[in-house]
Amino acid sequence: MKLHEYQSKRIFAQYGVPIPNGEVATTPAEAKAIAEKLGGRVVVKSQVLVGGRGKAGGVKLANNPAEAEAVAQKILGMDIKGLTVEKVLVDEAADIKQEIYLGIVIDRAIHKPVFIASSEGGVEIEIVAKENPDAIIHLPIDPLLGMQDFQARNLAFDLGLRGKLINQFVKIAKGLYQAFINSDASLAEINPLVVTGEGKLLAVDGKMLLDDNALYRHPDLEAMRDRQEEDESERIAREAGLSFVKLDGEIGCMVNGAGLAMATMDIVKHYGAEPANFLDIGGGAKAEKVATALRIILADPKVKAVLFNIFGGITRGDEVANGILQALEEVKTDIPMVARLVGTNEAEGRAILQAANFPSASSLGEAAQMAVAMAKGEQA
Amino acid sequence: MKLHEYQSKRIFAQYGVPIPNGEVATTPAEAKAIAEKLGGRVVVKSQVLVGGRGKAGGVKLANNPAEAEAVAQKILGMDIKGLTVEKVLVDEAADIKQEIYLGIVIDRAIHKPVFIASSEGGVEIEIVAKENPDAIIHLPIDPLLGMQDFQARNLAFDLGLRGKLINQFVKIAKGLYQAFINSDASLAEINPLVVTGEGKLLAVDGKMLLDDNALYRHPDLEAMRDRQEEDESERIAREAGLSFVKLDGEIGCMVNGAGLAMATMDIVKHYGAEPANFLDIGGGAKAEKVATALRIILADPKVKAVLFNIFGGITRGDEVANGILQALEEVKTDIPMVARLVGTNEAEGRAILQAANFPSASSLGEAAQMAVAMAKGEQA
Amino acid sequence: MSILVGKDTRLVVQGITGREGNFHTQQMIEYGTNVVAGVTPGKGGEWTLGVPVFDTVKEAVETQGANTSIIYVPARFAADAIMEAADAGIELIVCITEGIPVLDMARVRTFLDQKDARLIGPNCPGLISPGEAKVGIMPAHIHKPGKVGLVSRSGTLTYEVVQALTDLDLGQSTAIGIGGDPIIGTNFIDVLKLFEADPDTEHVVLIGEIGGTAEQKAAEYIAKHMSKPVTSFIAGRTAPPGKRMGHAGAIIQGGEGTAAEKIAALEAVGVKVATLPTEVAELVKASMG
Amino acid sequence: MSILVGKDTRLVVQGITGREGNFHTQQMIEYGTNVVAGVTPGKGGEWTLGVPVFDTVKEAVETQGANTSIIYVPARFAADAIMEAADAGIELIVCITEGIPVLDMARVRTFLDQKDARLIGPNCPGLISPGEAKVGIMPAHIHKPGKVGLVSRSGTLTYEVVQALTDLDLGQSTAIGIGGDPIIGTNFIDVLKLFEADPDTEHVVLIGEIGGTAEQKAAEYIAKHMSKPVTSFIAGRTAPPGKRMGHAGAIIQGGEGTAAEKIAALEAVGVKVATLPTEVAELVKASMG
Repeated sequence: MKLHEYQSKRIFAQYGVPIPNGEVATTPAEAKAIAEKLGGRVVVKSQVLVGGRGKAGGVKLANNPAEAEAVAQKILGMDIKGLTVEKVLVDEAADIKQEIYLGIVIDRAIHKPVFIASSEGGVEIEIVAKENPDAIIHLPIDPLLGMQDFQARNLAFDLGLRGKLINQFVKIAKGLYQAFINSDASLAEINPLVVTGEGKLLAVDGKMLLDDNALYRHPDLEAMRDRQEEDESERIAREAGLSFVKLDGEIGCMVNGAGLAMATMDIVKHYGAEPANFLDIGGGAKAEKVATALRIILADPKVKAVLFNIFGGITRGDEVANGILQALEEVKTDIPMVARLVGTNEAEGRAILQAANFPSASSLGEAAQMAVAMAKGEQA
Repeated sequence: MKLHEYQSKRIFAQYGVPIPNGEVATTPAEAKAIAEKLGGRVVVKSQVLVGGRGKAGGVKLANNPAEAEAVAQKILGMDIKGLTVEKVLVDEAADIKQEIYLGIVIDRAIHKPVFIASSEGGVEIEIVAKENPDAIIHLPIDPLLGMQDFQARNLAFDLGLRGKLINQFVKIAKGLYQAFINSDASLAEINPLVVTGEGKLLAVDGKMLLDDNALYRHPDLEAMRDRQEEDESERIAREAGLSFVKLDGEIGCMVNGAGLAMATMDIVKHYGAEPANFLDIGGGAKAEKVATALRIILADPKVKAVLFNIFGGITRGDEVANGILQALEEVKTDIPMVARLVGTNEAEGRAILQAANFPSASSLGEAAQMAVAMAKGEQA
Repeated sequence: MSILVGKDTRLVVQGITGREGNFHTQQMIEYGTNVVAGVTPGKGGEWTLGVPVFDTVKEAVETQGANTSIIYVPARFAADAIMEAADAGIELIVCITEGIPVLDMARVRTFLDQKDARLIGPNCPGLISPGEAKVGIMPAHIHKPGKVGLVSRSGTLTYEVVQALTDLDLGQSTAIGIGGDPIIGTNFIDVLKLFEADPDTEHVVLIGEIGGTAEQKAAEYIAKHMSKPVTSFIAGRTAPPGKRMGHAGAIIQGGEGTAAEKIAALEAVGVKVATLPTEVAELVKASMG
Repeated sequence: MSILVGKDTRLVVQGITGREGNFHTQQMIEYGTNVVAGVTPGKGGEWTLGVPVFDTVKEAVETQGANTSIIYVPARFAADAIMEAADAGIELIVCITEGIPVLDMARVRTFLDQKDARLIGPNCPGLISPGEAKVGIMPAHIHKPGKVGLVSRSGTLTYEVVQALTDLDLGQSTAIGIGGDPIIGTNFIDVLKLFEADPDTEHVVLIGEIGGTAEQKAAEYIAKHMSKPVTSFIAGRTAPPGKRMGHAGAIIQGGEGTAAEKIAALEAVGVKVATLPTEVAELVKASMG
C-alpha cells in the first residue's frame, strides 16, 4: 500500500524526524489560509500516488498567500498520469543548501533492511544509481539488533556531514528506521533530506510503501488508504482476497497461482492478443471466490473473451467449475469463455463443465489460442 | 535496587500479567477500608525489602474487614530482620489450586536472560534447586530476538499446564520478559504464579531487582526507591558516587577498587579485627570525594580506627592524600588512622601525608596490622 | 536419487489438524511420505490419519525422530512455527504458508543464520522426489522419477512444466518450489549447488519470474559453477512496472527486475530460455538427446 | 613472550580526547605501546599526543591498520563503542568503562558471538605484556617481564599481587584484568587456555572474588586441561550476602557465589589458594623453585 507524501512525513515526524510546517488543503481558499498561517514563502505540492508530479507541474512555489491560492487553483483538479489531484500539501518553503537522499528498503539477497543513502539527493535514486553508482551508500541493518548509533554516525560521515549535523542525522536515521520497522514498511524514503541555511536537517519530501501482508496489525495505517491508490475493481478484488491487477487488453484471465497467472498473460500475448488483467484466485479457492473473480473480470467493458487456467494443487477442479457456473447464473453475459482445468479433481471439474456445455481445452496453449480466436470473433 | 512486592506486581500488571485486586495501607483503618472495598477474604502482607517475612509473621489471612484491621494492626510496626514494617498490601485472597515459580535472571555464563520455572512454586527457588533440581526448568532467551511464542508454549507444556492455561501462560511469560527488559531488571520473579479454582493464572506474589547501572534511563523506577532499602550512610555514599556497604566491625576501610576493598576487609579480619564497612572510592577519585568518604566512615560510632589502602592506577596518590587532609580539617576527630599509598603519584602522596605527620605504612599487611593495633588502643 | 527429501525423510506436519494441513497430510501419506508426527498446540495426545499429534515440535523430534517439517499454519503464526522447528533441531523446514509479513521473515532468516536448519519457502508448493517422498501440496500424479532437477519461484507454473516434462517422458529427480516472497529460506543458487552435486540429476530446469535479481545471480553462478545443462522459463514478460503480481516478490521496481533483463542474463551464460512453459520440456528433450 | 597484546599491537583509543582517555594514552605511549589512532566522533582530522584522531573506528582501521582498541567512553555510550569496534574489524577490544547496564552487555555479547572480535572487560584495568605493550590503566612500573601469567576479575587487587610478584623477582608474561561485571567478554577459562598454550608462561595466577560461579568453572577446566601450575586468591571472605560489593558482579545471591565455595572448588583440583594477596607471590616462588 502506498502512502501520500503528507502521510509519510507525519509518520516520520512521530519518530522525531523534523519536517517543514505545513497542512493539507482541498480547496484554493484553504491553501491560502494555510499560507497565511505559515507566513513567508510556501510550496504547494499535489498529493497523488504516482511519481513524476514535479515534472508534470504538480509542485509550485508561492511567495505569498494570494500566490498560494492561485497556484493551488491550478494544481487541484489537475490530471497527473491519469490521477486527479484532490489534495495539496502547503509547506513552508525551506532554505536549501544541500540535498541528501536517505531511504530504507528490504534487501532480498541478504534478507535484511538496508539503508540507501546518497549526498546527491533531490533526484530519483534510480537515476543516481544508473549515472553515478559510487555516490550511493548501502548500509544493511541486522533486524534483530536494530540500528545502532555507530552505524548512523558512519553513515553521516560517509555522506560528508560534519559538526552539529552529525547528531541531528543520527536521530533522523534512527527515527526513520524505527518508522520503517514499526509500520512494516517495504520502503521509507526521505528525498530530499535537506541541509538548510540555518544548519538544520529537514525532511522536505517523504514516501512510504507498506507491506500488504502486515496491514492486519496496523489498522491505523490501513485507515490511511486512499481510493486513488487502486482501481475500483482492484479494491473489490483485494477485499475478496483475490490478487488482481487491471491491464489494458481484451482477454480476461482467471488463474490459480501468481507465476502461472503471469505465464498465462505472456501466452495470451504470444498468440497475438493482450491480457485484460492479472488475476490469481489463490490456493484452495472456493466457488464463491471464483464467482466474485468472474464478476470483476466481466465488469471491464474491454474484455472480449475469458480464459480460465486452473492447475489444481490446493485448488480443486470441481470447486472452480462450480464457481464458474454459479457466477454465470448471476452475471448473464455473451462474452465467450474457455476453461482449462488440470490437477486435483480435474476429472470432476471437467465433467461439470461438459454437462453445462462450457468450452474447455486440454492444454494451456490450446486454451490461449481458443481465447484469442474467440476475442477476434472467429469462434463463439 | 530492590522493589517492594506491590511495586513489582504493578509493573507486571502494566505488561498484561494478571494480579489480585488490592491496595497498599499504612494504617489499620486504611487496611479495613480496602478490605471492605474488596469484599470477601483478603491477605494482609507486610511490604519490607527482606526475604522471609512469611515465617516472621508478616503475612496473614483475614476473613473480613474487622479481621483485616486487626491483622494490619499487628503487622504494621513489626520488626522484620531489622526493618520496620511501614506498609501492608491488602490483596484479595486467591483460591489456589496449584503454585508455580516463574522468574527471570541474567545467566552470566551464557550472557543472556534466562527463565527459571518450576511447577513446585510457593517456596524459595533456592530450596527447590537444592532439594529437587530436576523440578527446575531453564530457558535462555536471545536478547536480540526476544521471547518467542513457541518458547513460552514449550515452557507452559513443560510445567504441565494444559488447555486454556496455555495461552494465559504465554501472555504472562511474554509480559514478564518485557517487564524485565524494559525495566533493566536483574531479577523479575512471580512466586507463586497460581492456578485458581476458576482455572485462571494469577501472579500472587512478585519481586524485582533493578540494575543500578541502568537506573539513569528509568527515572520513574528510581522514584520508587524506598529509604528502607539502604542505610542512611549508604544513601549518602551512593549519591556521592561511592560504593559503600555498612558492616558491623570497628576498622573503617577506604580503598580504591572493589576487589582490593574486599581483600582489605579480609586482611583486617585475618589480623584479628572486623571491618566496619566496604568502601570503594572508585577510579580517579578526587580530594572532595575522599573527604565525603571519610565523613561517612567517621559517622559510624563503632569505628575505632581507619585504614586507607590506595593502589593508584587511575587514582592518584596526591589527590587521595589531599582529600584525607581536607576531610580532617572539616571533621575534627581523635580516631587513629593509617594510610598505605602506592602506584600512580605515590611519592607525591606520601610526601603530603608525611608533611602532615599522618601515619603511613609501606605494605597492606603492615597497614592492616597497624590499624588493628590502633583500634585495640595499642598505638595512637 | 534425489535431493533434500527422500526415503530418509521423517516428516512432522505443523498445523496437522487444520483443514489444509489435514488434507495434504493425507495426500502425502498416500504418496508414501513417512509422516511420523503432527503438531497442534493443545491437541497433544490425539491422533489423526494414524499419526500422533504433539503440542510442540520439540516433542515430535524427541519422541518420533522427526527430521523434516512442513508448515501449514496461518500467516500470523508461521514465523513462530518456523523458529520453533529450527529450535527443536529440525533439519529441513518447508513452509507452505502464504502472506507472512516480510519483516517477520527478515527476523526469521537472521535467526536461522545461527541455526543448522534449512528453510524452503515460505509461500511455496514444497518439494517432491518422485517415487520417494512428497513434502508439499503439488498434485503427485503429474510427476515421474527421472533425471531432471527442477527449481522454481512459482507453484502452479511448476506443475505446468512438470506435466510437460512427464508428457515427454522426462522424469524428475526432485522438483522444488522455493517460493514467491521477497525473503525466502533457500534460493536458486542453493538448489543449483545441490543439483550439481547430485549424481542422479543430469539436467536442471530453473523457473523464474519478475522481481528482484535472483535469476541474474543464478546466471552468474551457472556460468562459474554448473557443469550440467540448465533450461529456463521466466514468467511476467507482459507484467507492468510498479504493480505486485500476486507474489509479494513479483514486482518490477525502479525499472529493475524485468523478465527481459533476467532472460538476457540467463541467455548470456548459455542457458536456453523457453518462450512457453511447454517449450521447456522440448528444450530439455533436445538437450538430453 | 606474551598473549593477546605485544609488539604487533596497533592500538586505537576510543575516547582519546576525554580526560581519562588522554591521560592513559600518554601513559601507554610512554610505555612503548604502538598507539596508531584515536577516535572521537566530530574531532576527526585533529591530532593529540602525536596521534591522529578519526571520527569513526572504521577510518582508524582503514587508514592506520589498527587491530586492537581500548575504550574510555562513558557508560551510556560504551556498548555502542564496543559494537563499532567489532563491526570495523578490530580483533581485540579492551573496554575499561565501568557501569554499563547489564542488558546492554547481554546484547553486545550476543552481537559479538557473530563477530571475530574478542572483548576484554568491561569494567576492567586492561592488560599488559611487560616490556612489550600496555593496553590498560595499570601502573606500569610495578610490572616486569617474566613467566607468570596473571588473570583477575579485579583491578587494584591485581596490582597488589603483581607488586608482590615483582618484589620476589617473579616477572609476568601477561597480566589481564577480565573485569568485575556479571557479563564480560573474556572469562577465566578463555585466558587459562591462552596461558596453557603460551610457551613462555610457566605458572598461572588466578584472582577471583565473590559472586557467580566463574571460579568454580575455572577449577573444572584446570582439572581437565591445565598442565601448568595455578595459584589463586579469592577476595570477599568477609563479604555479607545480598549486598553488591562495588563490582556489579560481586554479590552473593541465594547463598551462591561465596568465597568459601570458590576456594573449596579450587583447592579440590590442586590449586593453592593464598590467604593474603602477598602470599600468592610466596606460593608461586615456592612452586617455581
